[in-house]
Amino acid sequence: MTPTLDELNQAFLRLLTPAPALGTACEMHDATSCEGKGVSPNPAPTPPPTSAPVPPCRIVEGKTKGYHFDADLAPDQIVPAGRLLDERGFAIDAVTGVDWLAAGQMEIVYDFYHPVSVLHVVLRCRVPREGAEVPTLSEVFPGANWHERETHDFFGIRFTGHPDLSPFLLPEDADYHPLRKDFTGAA
Amino acid sequence: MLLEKLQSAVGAGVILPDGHETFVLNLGPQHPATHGVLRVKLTMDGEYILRAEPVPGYIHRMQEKMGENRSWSKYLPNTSRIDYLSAMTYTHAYVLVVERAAGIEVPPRAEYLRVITSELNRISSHLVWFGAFLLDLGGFTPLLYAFDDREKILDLLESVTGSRLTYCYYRFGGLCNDVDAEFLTGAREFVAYMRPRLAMYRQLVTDNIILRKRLEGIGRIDAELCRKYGATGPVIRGAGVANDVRRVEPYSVYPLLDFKIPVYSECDCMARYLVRMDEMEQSLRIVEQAIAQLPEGPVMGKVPRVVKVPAGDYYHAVEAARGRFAIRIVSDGKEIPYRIKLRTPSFSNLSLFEEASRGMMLPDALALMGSLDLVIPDIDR
Amino acid sequence: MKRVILEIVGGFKSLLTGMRITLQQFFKKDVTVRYPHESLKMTKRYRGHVVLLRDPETGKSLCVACKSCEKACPSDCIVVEGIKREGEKKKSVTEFELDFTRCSLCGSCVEVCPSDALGFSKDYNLASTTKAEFVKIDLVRRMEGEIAADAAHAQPQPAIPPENPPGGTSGSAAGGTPAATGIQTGSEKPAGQEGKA
Amino acid sequence: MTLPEPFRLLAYLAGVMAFVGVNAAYLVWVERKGAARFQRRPGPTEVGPAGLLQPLADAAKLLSKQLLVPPDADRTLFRVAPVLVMAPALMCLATIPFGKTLGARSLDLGLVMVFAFGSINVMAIMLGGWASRNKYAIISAARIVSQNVAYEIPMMLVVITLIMVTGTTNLQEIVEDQAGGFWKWNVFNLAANPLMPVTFVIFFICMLAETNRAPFDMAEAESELVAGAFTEYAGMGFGVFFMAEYANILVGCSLGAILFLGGWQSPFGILSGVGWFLLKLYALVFTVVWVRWTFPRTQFYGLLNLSWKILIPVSLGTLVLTCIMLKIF
Repeated sequence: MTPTLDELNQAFLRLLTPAPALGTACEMHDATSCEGKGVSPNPAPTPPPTSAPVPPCRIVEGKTKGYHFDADLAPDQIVPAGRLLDERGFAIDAVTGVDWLAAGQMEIVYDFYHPVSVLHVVLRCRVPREGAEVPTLSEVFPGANWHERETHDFFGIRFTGHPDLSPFLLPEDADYHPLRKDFTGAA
Repeated sequence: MLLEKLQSAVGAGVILPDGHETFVLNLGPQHPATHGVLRVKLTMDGEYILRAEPVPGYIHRMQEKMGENRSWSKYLPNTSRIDYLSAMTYTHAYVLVVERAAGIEVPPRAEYLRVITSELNRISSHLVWFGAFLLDLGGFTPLLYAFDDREKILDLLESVTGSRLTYCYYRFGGLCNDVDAEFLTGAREFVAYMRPRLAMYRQLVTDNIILRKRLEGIGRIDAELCRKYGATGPVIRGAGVANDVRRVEPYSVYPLLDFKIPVYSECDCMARYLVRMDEMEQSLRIVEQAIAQLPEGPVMGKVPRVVKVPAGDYYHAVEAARGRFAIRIVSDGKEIPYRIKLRTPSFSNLSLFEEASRGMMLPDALALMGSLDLVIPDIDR
Repeated sequence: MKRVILEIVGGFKSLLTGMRITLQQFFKKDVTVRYPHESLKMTKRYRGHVVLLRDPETGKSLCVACKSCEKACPSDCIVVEGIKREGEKKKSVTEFELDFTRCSLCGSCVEVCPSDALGFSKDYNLASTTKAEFVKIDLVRRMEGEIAADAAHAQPQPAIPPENPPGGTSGSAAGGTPAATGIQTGSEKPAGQEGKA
Repeated sequence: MTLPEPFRLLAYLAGVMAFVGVNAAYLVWVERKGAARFQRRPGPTEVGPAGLLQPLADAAKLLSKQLLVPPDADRTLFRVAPVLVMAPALMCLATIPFGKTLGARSLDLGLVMVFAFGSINVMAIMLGGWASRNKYAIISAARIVSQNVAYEIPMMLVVITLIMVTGTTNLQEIVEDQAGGFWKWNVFNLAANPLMPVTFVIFFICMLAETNRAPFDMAEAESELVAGAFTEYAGMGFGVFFMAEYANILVGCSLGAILFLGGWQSPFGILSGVGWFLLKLYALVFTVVWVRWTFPRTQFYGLLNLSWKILIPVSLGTLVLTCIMLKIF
């Protein structure tokens, strides 16, 4: 069974809309969408939404972006969203951290591909930069274990519930997070 | 007294409920089976593996951070140094994602040549795997035969790129230089030369009863496990899933070429072995067709002097020799990437090793590890 | 039972086939090159380290010290300085240092060069006992040495093409100590050649 | 001129030791050259013409290395093991008849003695692995014991078959029994047992396994156990193990030539002598090298399966068949 984009969109809307965290999700998305706006030079409070809020999940143009579906999640929606994709036969591709230093946020991007169809789904979650913490996806996708460990290494994002967040690619006594934008070199 | 001595010799272990004592065996970081500096911590009960914990990172070079302090085009040479055995495909992913983001057009001749060189590179990578895998299994001679064949590919690629391993041949918008007729003849000759060699390998190695006994039914990795861990490439194709980025998410001129995706559904080491052997044949077919269809024209499109990528994030995956290699770039519109994420196949493929190797015997686990075709810098980046 | 016997016989046959194949290879010619005694000719596009090319007419460097290569280098391993001499239209290079310990031989500098003043050396057996020899390879001095050597050889021998500098096989030719002229006249061969020459 | 018995024995001992020493050294050269040819490369070329002095250079290198003993190893056993592995091979060769009159000792129980000493070799390797206090070495030692236990049985069954055919355990007599053309050789002695070639193949496989040669080199499966039981040995300690491996191959191949290929008998029944014996011996040695550089290694339990499920039943079958044949004819 290969899922269709529309069906996926519906499922995600159902998942995201009734959630009390919707507000947060939208807010976060508006804060600094990494599409178009980039980092605003002025990281201060989010400007109030002027136009209609961007939906938390949307179908994007795959030709230029390379992925087909994009969803902004609140941290507590990550695991249900992962389950939803798991049920539809998606596979975990990668977990990427992005340090939005100017906005004071950490973005965690989850990539999912479908083994036999072209669909590529991106889930994102933005959390405050300091003490960044999101629940682990390794219960749903055991493959996320290593990706999250790596992200923890490089960004210092904590994945709650993760079985082992000890340094992975970094030396075992590493206490720095080299992919943070304010990292200048290990001692 | 003797028993005590033996126990102290193998190291303090854990007593299992059935009275067996376990011990820890380090495979690596310097070990003949790891082809590089990978360490695997094995908790063993006799020759049985209770838990295998890979410890990567020994040659971590922070390739992703390097991307954040040099311009888009200066990062090009880096991409061929992630997986040094299939440098072409990795560079291909990078130029494709930047071209996609910056809207750069590539002339068809360049795309064809990219495919030809990528596929030659794939064959050479598989040949290294073939030799190294046989080495893991204790067969020495095929390695030398495979390297002999690989030399021919490297000679060809050197004649166009000037380099034997880390090519850096692709540029945003095309290639750094065109090929000559000599290369095309050479590639055609190579295809003709390689086919009987593959038949020879089949007779010498594939049909060999010892090899079959060692690989058949060993190291089961099924489609579900691949999906949960994101394992791709020959690993998932050996589990009966026709997942090949060249077909599933077509890029470059692959849709115009006729080739099969070899799929075996046995899920064992032999299936993965056969997938790669068949893939070499398919790559030969691709090279043959691409040379026949190769259009005339320039190899470099119109590219701005300084490449800038519009703000946003972009993603592109290619089928590298070891599986799905993807680059996710995040741009803030400046000349320098904001973030480059490399999704490497060896990383994901190795991540399932712990689960797949549980309860296996040591030699079988090494066969399993060999069949994953790991390149350590590809894991560590 | 029958299946087992068939498997044993088939397996044994596969072993014999394998042995037949290796025996065939046994009588074939070697495919290797006995390196210190023989060596391969590098292909036209071989990317060795960078060398300064000379104008075939004047014999002077083509480099105008525009520093494009310095900017293009991903590893920041090139330092170029130049001055504008009296009576010349363009700047000429006075200093071109290559930090070969950091160079990744990507060829970006050659590609970007507007005056085609850079080429690739065909040296591939660069070797030295000290790292210092490769930290600063002074290409200008190396080229001056070439000019001097050309002058010395001008009468008895035809001019040596610029991409094949004399003594170019030697690693220490690439720089010697930073003060060295960078010229080897053949008295010093790579370590491997000494034993058997 | 005849020497008094003790001197004669001493002379033979010296001869055998020299033979084993030279052979073990030069078999390494043969192996390296052979491997190189199979892999289409020149092999050792630098030391001496065609690399012929390479074994001497290797020996010089190994001798100049420090003999390291791991801190926690059992020092005595660790040092003794290489000697124990080398000595039995020498003893075995004492009973091997090289020619009609050339042999150290013609013992009535020669065959038994060869096997008695041959088994010590395994113990010694196990000892070395055990004493080095290294996990790889201990795994290797455990493997080597079970492997040898498994392969001595079919080997013995095959040899008993041979003893029944020839009616003696004296190696010299076994050779003499095969006089008169190659069809009289035991390997073609179909009248005694129509499965004789199969028996020979079983013998050869068991011999490979007993001497820990590829494809049965589980003990030093380098991709798994680094260097197995020899991991901790440095310098000449390793060198002696290495030489012992080749000495054992020599013994195994001599035995094969004597039991099945008519020893020093000429295939045409005219001339006979040491030359023929050495020819047969080295042909078998070459096959051993050839096999090593052709096949991948078997896995450990595959090896045991092969022994217990195939070789033992088949060799038992040939034994029974021989009994019946001998009883009827």
